[in-house]
Amino acid sequence: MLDKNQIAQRIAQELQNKWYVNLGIGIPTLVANYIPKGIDVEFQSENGLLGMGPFPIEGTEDADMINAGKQTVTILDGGSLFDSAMSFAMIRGQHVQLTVLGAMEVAQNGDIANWKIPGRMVKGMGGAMDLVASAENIIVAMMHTNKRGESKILKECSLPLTGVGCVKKIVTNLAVLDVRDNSFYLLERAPGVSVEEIQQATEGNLIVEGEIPEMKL
Amino acid sequence: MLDKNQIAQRIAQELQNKWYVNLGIGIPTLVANYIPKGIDVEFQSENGLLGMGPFPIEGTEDADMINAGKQTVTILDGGSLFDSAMSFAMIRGQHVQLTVLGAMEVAQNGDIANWKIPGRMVKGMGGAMDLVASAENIIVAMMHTNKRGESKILKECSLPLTGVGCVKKIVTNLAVLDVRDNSFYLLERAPGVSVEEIQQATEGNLIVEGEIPEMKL
Amino acid sequence: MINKVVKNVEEALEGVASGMEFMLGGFGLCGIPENCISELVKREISDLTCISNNAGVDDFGLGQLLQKRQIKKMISSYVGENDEFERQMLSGELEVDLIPQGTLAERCRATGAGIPAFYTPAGYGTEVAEGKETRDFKGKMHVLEHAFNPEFAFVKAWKGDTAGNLIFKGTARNFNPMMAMAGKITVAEVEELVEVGELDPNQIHTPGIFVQRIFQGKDYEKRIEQRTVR
Amino acid sequence: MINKVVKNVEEALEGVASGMEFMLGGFGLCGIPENCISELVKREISDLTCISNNAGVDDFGLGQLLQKRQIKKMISSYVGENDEFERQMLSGELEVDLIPQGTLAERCRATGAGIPAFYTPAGYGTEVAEGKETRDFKGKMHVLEHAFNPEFAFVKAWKGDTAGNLIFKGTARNFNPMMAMAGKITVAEVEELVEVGELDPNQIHTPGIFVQRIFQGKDYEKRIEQRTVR
Repeated sequence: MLDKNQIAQRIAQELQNKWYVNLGIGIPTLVANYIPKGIDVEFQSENGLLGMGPFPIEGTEDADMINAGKQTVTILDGGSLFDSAMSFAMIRGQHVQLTVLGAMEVAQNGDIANWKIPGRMVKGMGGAMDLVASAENIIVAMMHTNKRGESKILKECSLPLTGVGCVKKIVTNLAVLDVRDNSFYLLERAPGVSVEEIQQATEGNLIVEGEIPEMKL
Repeated sequence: MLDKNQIAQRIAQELQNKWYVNLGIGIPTLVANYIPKGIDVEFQSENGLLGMGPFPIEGTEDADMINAGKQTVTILDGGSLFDSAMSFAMIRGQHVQLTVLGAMEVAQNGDIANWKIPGRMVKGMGGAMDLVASAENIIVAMMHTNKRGESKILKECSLPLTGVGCVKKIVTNLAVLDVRDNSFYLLERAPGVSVEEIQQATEGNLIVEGEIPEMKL
Repeated sequence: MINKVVKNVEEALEGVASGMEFMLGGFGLCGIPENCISELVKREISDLTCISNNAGVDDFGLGQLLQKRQIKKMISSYVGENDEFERQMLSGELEVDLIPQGTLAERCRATGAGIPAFYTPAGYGTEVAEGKETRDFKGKMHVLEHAFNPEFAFVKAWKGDTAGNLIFKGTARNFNPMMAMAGKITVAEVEELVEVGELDPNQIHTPGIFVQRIFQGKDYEKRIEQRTVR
Repeated sequence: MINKVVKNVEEALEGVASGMEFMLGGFGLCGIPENCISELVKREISDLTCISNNAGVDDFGLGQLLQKRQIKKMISSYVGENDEFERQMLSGELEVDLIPQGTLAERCRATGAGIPAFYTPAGYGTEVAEGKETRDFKGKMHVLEHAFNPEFAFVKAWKGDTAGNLIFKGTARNFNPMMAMAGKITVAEVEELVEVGELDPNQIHTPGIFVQRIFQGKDYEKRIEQRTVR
């Protein structure tokens, strides 16, 4: 079973050279810590920053330099700053090759729900709806089940949707899944997790073909 | 009868303080030479320049600093440079208060034709269609009649239109006209030109109310 | 050059009234028009519609207007970080229109650019698209979204000149440039107001044509929401 | 940082082929990608569709491609100043699609920004609107206009860095930034290519994400069409 950092580490293996990447808040943010050697990627923050660097050294933080999670950040040499219309032009125009974000639920048709729970305070979708409607590659970082042990990998989403038919890949604490043909294809197991455990934790249609390898981290 | 410079001079009297103004090629360009005292205006050139100044002093002309007529120009202190999408955002969004442009024909309903003569080489409309479709104030600078003495101030345009129902005011070599209520209202006569001469040179519905004063230049 | 300078925030806000629709720049607490917001809080105006990506925190930014119940409706993409907001929203005192962030940014730009409506894929198939026109372009579904119509836009820049030209700093740019384009009256407060000729015309982010009033702001707090360091 | 540098114009144009749709920056002869155009003239490719505000003059800019009959269709707002253009157009050898300049600029931006279509008032009631959807917004009629789909965009900047960030100079900016956003492959030629870190990130006109290939151009003629002086 993976912890949050390991989920991020596994997702980082999906990064391809020369990709621009938008990382959502939470586990996705951690992906930046595990960029594979030899891979050049640039991180986009949708509030208006390309070439996002690490957090600033204490004492150098600047109120005018934050990321989409409102955290103080730095900008790398070769980065650029722009307004929010330009930022979402990049996203909507598919210039950002990969979006990594969290989810409350994913359905086997690729639907994703991650912004609203009826009856609870709704904070808003921020840029998530633009990101999922636009990105060619969307990887969801999430726990396979909720706190009550119920699957979040579903036949159909029960929560209000963020986007339809858009999720291509999921990395959970238990497995790596491809989402296609109205099914979840099991690609890899987390270390020490059996196919049966994954089947049990998956409500949606799970396809298991041949031997399923363990993830390498 | 006014010459081209006098038409420009008369149009300059229409300038209001704090207006941003786009001047078309030809007579309209001359308007910049007659800005009344105490009136601050800024000229916009639709290729991407605000605060356009006079032509450069010989030897200082810069290939990277031209106006929409492709002439070398200068930029005044407080001016700004921007791309063509931003430039037409200003125009379409009605941030430019006045457009002055030439015309081949104007109709009494405010239609204007100034870009195309069937059977002749068509050079294109450039920014004229955006300008006339957007500006709240459009003043047309033109000769009252063509070289054959035929009126260009018409009941209906015969040439392909540039814009519909948009012209508010016309300054010709003979007269100043308001365009409203499907008519041309005669406001002023050029020095030495009689109402009868103007009536004769106007094919469209010309309304003459009371005494028509001579223009003051 | 056309001079846009007003002497202070009081003069800058002349004409604001109850029931109006405002745009306010900023992302989180970054790049918000602090002086204008403080002055709005002092005015006896209410029933405001505020278009702003976020709603501030309880005691800073738009949160101050919420505390005084001056806002009738918020149009935003994300409104967390604010207990009073939550209370008013759940009790029904406050209307909230949540809009995808990119759609919000593009609608602001469209407002200023004379584009009454455009198609975007964001929100298709979600409740955001309910009641809206949708359409297939090259096999992908899109939603028709419209421009706004705000009476005032309040923006904050780093530097500005007397002709209204603005330069923003870092990620404090965010929504400010598009909102500056969109206001019938756009008020810009700047950290540093300079004479014309001091800013490079090639580096202006917002040309002065979009700004009706500009003033030198003061006492900027520039609060940091999430101070993170290495 | 992702490095976008290619060693010369030959490498920059790898993949161009007959029948493709190109965008080319510039207004008149100002800010045109001189090196790319010269190289296109050398290639044995034809049946090109060229989206460019103007069509150059007889012996410079796109006029050179016209001389060699490489262009099948021009999409422009103004095409005067060019006898060969006129000849080919009147003889029917050349297809010409004339588009209002602001609509052309906005369609380029829309292409890059993932906006498949938008409404503009420009051209309503004229032959430009024939066959297009029209619609009333607040009592004013508008025309629905669509994005393009160019394979390559060729742009010219003043300075650029190895990450593809671009800064334009003066009115040579014009259509270049929107076209840079719009190309499936965007090729940028620059007067001065610098290392990352040398350009102020706050002053970038075109962020590097839009540029796939960048190279140091050479032998810029920068011809002036109308030399006017005081």
